[in-house]
Amino acid sequence: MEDQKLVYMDHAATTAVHPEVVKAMIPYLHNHFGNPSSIYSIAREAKEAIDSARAKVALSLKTKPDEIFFTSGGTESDNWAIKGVAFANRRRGDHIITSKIEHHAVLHTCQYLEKQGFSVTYLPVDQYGLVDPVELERSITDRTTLVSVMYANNEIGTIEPVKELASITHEYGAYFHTDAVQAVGHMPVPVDGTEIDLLSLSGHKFNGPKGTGALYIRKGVRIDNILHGGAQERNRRAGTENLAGIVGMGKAIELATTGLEEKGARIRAMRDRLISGIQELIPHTRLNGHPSKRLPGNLNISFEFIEGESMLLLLDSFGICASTGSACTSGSLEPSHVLLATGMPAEIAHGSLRLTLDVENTDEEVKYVLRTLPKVVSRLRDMSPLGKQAT
Amino acid sequence: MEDQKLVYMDHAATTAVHPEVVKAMIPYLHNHFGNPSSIYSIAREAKEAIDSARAKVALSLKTKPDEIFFTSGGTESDNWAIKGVAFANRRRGDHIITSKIEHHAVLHTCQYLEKQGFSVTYLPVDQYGLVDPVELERSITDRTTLVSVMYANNEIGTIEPVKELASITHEYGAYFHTDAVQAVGHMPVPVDGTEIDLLSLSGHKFNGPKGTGALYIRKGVRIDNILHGGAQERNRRAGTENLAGIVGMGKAIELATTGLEEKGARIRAMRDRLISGIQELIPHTRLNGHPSKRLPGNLNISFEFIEGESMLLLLDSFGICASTGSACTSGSLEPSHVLLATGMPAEIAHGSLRLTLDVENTDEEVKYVLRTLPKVVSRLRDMSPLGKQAT
Amino acid sequence: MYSKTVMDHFMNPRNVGEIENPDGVGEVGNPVCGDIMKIFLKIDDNRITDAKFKTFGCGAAIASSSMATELIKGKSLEDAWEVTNKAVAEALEGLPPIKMHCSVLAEEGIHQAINDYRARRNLAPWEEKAHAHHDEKEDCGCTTCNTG
Amino acid sequence: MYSKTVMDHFMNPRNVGEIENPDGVGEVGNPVCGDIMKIFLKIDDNRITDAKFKTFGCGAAIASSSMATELIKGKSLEDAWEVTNKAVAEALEGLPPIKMHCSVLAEEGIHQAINDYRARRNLAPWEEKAHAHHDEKEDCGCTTCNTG
Ligand SMILES: Cc1ncc(COP(=O)(O)O)c(C=O)c1O
Ligand SMILES: Cc1ncc(COP(=O)(O)O)c(C=O)c1O
Repeated sequence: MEDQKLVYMDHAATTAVHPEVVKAMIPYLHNHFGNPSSIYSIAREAKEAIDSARAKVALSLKTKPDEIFFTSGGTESDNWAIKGVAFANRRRGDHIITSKIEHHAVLHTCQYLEKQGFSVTYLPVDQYGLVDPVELERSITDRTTLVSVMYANNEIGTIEPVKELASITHEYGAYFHTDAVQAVGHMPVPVDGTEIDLLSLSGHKFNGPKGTGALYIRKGVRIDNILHGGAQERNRRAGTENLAGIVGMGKAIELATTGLEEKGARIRAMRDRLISGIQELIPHTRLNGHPSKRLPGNLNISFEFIEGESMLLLLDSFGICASTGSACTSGSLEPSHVLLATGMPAEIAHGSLRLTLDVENTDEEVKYVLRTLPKVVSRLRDMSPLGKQAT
Repeated sequence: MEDQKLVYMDHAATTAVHPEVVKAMIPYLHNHFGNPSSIYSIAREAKEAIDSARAKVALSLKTKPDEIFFTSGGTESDNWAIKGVAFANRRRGDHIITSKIEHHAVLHTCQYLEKQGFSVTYLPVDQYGLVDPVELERSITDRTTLVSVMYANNEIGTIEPVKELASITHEYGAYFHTDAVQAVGHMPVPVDGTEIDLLSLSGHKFNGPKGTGALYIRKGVRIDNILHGGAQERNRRAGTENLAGIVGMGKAIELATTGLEEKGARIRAMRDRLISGIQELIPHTRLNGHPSKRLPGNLNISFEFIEGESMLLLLDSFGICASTGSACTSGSLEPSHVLLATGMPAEIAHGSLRLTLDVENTDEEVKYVLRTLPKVVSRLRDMSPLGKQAT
Repeated sequence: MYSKTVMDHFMNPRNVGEIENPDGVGEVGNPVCGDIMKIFLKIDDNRITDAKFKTFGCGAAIASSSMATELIKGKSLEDAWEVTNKAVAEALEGLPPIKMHCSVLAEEGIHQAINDYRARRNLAPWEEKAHAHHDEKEDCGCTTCNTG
Repeated sequence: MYSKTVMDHFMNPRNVGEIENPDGVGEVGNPVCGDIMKIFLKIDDNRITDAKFKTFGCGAAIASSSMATELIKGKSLEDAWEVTNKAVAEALEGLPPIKMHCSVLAEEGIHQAINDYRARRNLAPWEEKAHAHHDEKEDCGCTTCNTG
C-alpha cells in the first residue's frame, strides 16, 4: 500500500460506528448490563434503554414504538417478514411477488419458499432498475399474500415506487413488505400515510453496530415468529436482547436522521462531482441506475473492457475502499444480478464499480479518487485483450 | 432502596461484559469496521478478527474452527439446530425427542414443529431433574431424526448425561443436539470424544456481549439454513456479521475457560456455604436440582408458604439481584415448568428462588445474603395465609 | 414495571394481619395459581370498621390487598360492594395488564367477605357482576382465564 | 484473501503485452464469465523463448497469467505442456478455492497456444487431459462448472 490515507467510499457495504454511538453503548456493556426480562432495578434500566431506542426508531419511521421489533440485522428482518407472512397466510394463498433486483436476503428467502411449495414471481425492472407498477398489477392474484419490493437498491441506488406498489398490493388484499435497509438513515422513510405493512432496516448501514436491525410490523399483520423461545419483544422475537447493540442503533438512527436533508444535499453534490468527473476523464463508461430517483450517496459506473475485482484491488492499493456488486456476494463469480436485470450484458456488468459516499467524505477525497481512478482503469485496460480502441 | 451496594447473584440470567472484553470490542466498532465480506484491507482485518474468534470458540470446545458458526445468541442457535435438522431430514423421519425441562428456546421451537406436522416426545425427568437414558431408548424409533437434551439446566443447574444420551441417539441413526448455553464457560464442555452433533452456546452467559452466540455443527450433519441471504459463515448463516460482538465473545470465552477448574472450585465453595446457611437459618425449604451433578454456581431453593416474585422484589430492595424461574419467563404467571417436571407441587414451585454465583461474588456477599434472606422470608410468611406453623 | 404506589403498598402494606372474631371472612385464589387472598372484616351497623388481609402472592397481589382494605374501611357495605377491581387498580396508579387479575382477586375477596357476613346473618348473598376485565376481553394472563 | 505472491504478480505482472508475429497464440475464457486470457508465444527450436499475455479478469486471473508465462519461458514445448494449473497455483502460494479456475484457464491458454503453433506447422494437436480440479470434484465456483 502506498503512503496514502484511507478513502472509504463503500458506505453501502457497512459504516463505522459513530463515536457518540460507541459512547452510548459502553455503559450498557458493563454497568447497566441487566437482563431486560428480569425484575430488579438494574434490569429495569436495561428495559428502559431498549424502550427508549425503540421510540427513536419509531420516530424516524413516523410510527408507534409498539410496531417496532428488534432483530439481529437486515437479513433476519427480511427473512422474518417474508417467511413469517408466507407461512402464517398459507391457507389464504401460496403466491409471493418480489423483484429481480432484491438483496439476496430477500431473493434467497424466496427461493427457499419455492422449495417449500410456494410460487414466487420475480418482477422485471427497466434499464434504470425501476419496478413498473403495471407489472405488479399484471402478476398479482387473489392467491398472492405478500409483495416485497425494496425501498432503494443497494447496488445502483434506484429508489422504487413503493407507495404506489403498496396501494396496488392492498387493493388485492395482500401484505406489502419493503427492504429499506439502504434507505433508512439516508433519506426520509416515513411509513405513516403509506400502505407499507412491513419494513426492514439494519443498524450498520447508518453508523450503528453490525448485528442490529429492526422490523416494522403494522398492527394487525398476520405473521409467524421466526425465532421461538422466551417472551422478549412482546412475544414476537425470542432471545435475550442485544442490549448495547439496540442502544447503539437507537442513538445511530437519531444522529442519522438529524439534518437528513442538508446532509443529503452535501453528499449528493460530492457524488455528482464524482460522476461528471469520471465521465469526463474516462471513456467507455456507463452510469448505472436512475439519473434522479437514486440514493444521494450512490454511484455505480461500468467500465468497459476491464473486470471489477482487479479494479478494487488496485484502488485498495491506493487506499480507496470501493465495491463491485454488493459485498455479500463478493467471492461469487457471477456478474451482479441487479445489473443483468437492467439489461446490461454480462461482460460489461463484470466491470462495474460502486462508490457510496457519506457525510464524512470530503471534497479532497473526491479529487483524490478522480486523480486515481483514471490511472487504475487505464492500467487494467492496457492489460486487457478487449477493446483496443480504449484508453 | 436501602443504602447497600449491589449483590448480583443472577449470573444465569446474564452477566456483565468483562472489561477486557469491552476493550477488545471497541476497536472493531470504530477503527476496524470493514464489512468482512469486502476485499480491501480494512475488511480483511475484520475477517481475520472473526477467524481468530472462531478459533477461540473452537479451542474451548476442543473442536475445529470450521465446525463453529456464529449466530445472534443461544435462542437462534437452538432454533437453527432443531428446525434445521428437522426440516432437512424430514423425508427420513418426522419424530423429534427432547426433554420436559429444556429452555423455552428449545421447547417453543419443538411446539412450533408440532404445528408443522412433526411429532415430538418430551422425556420426563426424575426428582433431581435428570433425564434417564432408559427413557430415551424407550422413545427413540427409526423415524427419530433428532434428540435434543440440554447440557445443564438453567433453573436448577442439573447436569444431564449427554454423552450417554448422544451415543444411544447414534445407535438409532439420529442426530444429537445439546443446548449448552448454561454450561459453556462454567465447566469443561469438550465435544471431541463425544457423539454430540450440534451444540448451542451464548456469549452473554460468560461475560460476553448479549446478542452473540454460536452453533457447533459437526462436519457432515445434514441441516437446513435458518437465515437465507448473503454467503457469510461459509454460506450457512446469512447476515453481516456482528463484528464487535463476535470479537467480544471470542475474548470472553478465552477468559472464561482460563483457570476454569480453580474458578469452579471457588464458586462451588461459596455456593455450598449459601446452601447450608439457608437450610440452617430458614425452616420449610427444599433444595431443588441434583446434590452433586450440578453447575458450580447454581442454587435453587423453594420456600414454602410464600411466592417468588414478592421475594425478588424485597431482595431487590436490599440490593440483591436474584431470580425465580428463568428471566425469560418472568411476567408469566405459570410456575416453573422445570420444577413441575421434577414432581414438585405448583404451590411450592411458586416460592422458588434461584441464586447463581460467579467468580466476582465474594464471601462478604454470601454473608450479606445470609443475613438478609431470613428477614425477607419471614416478613412474607407473616403476611401469608398459608402454613401458620412457619417462621 | 410497578408504579410508585404499588411499590409503596408492597413495601409498606397497610392492614396486614387477622381480625379476631371477624364478622366476615373471604378467601379467594388458589395456591396452584400462585395467589391466595384472605380478607377479614369487622362490621358495625352496616359499616366496615376494620379490614385486614393475609396474602400469598406476588407484589401486585400484596399491594392490591393493601389498597383494597384501605378503600373499604369506613364504607357502608353497599358502597364497599361497589369498589371494583378497576378502582383498586386506579388507586394503585395502574397495574401491568398481566397483573390485573390481582385487583380482581381483591374485589372478589371483599365480595366473599361481605357475603360471608350476610350468610352469618341468614341474608341472601348479593350477586357477583362479571369482572370488568372479562368484559373488555383483555387477556389478563391468568391460567384460569386463559384455559377456561 | 490472496497470498503475497499472488498480490505481487497482480500488482507487478510479468510479461504483459503482445508479441508481434507470434509463433503461437491461445485465447481462452469468456467475457460473460468475467475472464479472458490471451497467451502469445515465441518459439525457437522447440523452446519457448518468449511468452506474453493480455488478460481481462480478476486479480487471480492476472496473477495466474503472469506466473504461467514466467513458468514456461525457456522450457521445451513438452515441458511447458506439463505445466499444470496446480503448478501455477502452487507457484503462486495457493489460490482461494473459488479462484482455482483461473489457474486452469492459464493451463488451457498455454495448451491452446502450443497447439496453435503445432497447427501452423500442420502437426496434430496434443491432447488435453482432464483438469485436476474436475477430477477432485472440488467446486471451483465457476458458472461453467456449476451449471454444466
Ligand atoms: C438492501 C439490503 N438488504 C438487506 C441487507 C442485509 O442486512 P444485514 O447486513 O444487516 O444482514 C443489506 C446489506 O447487507 C442490504 O443492502
Ligand atoms: C439453557 C438456555 N438456553 C437458551 C437460552 C437462550 O439464549 P439467549 O439468551 O442468548 O437467546 C438461555 C438463556 O437465556 C438458556 O439459559
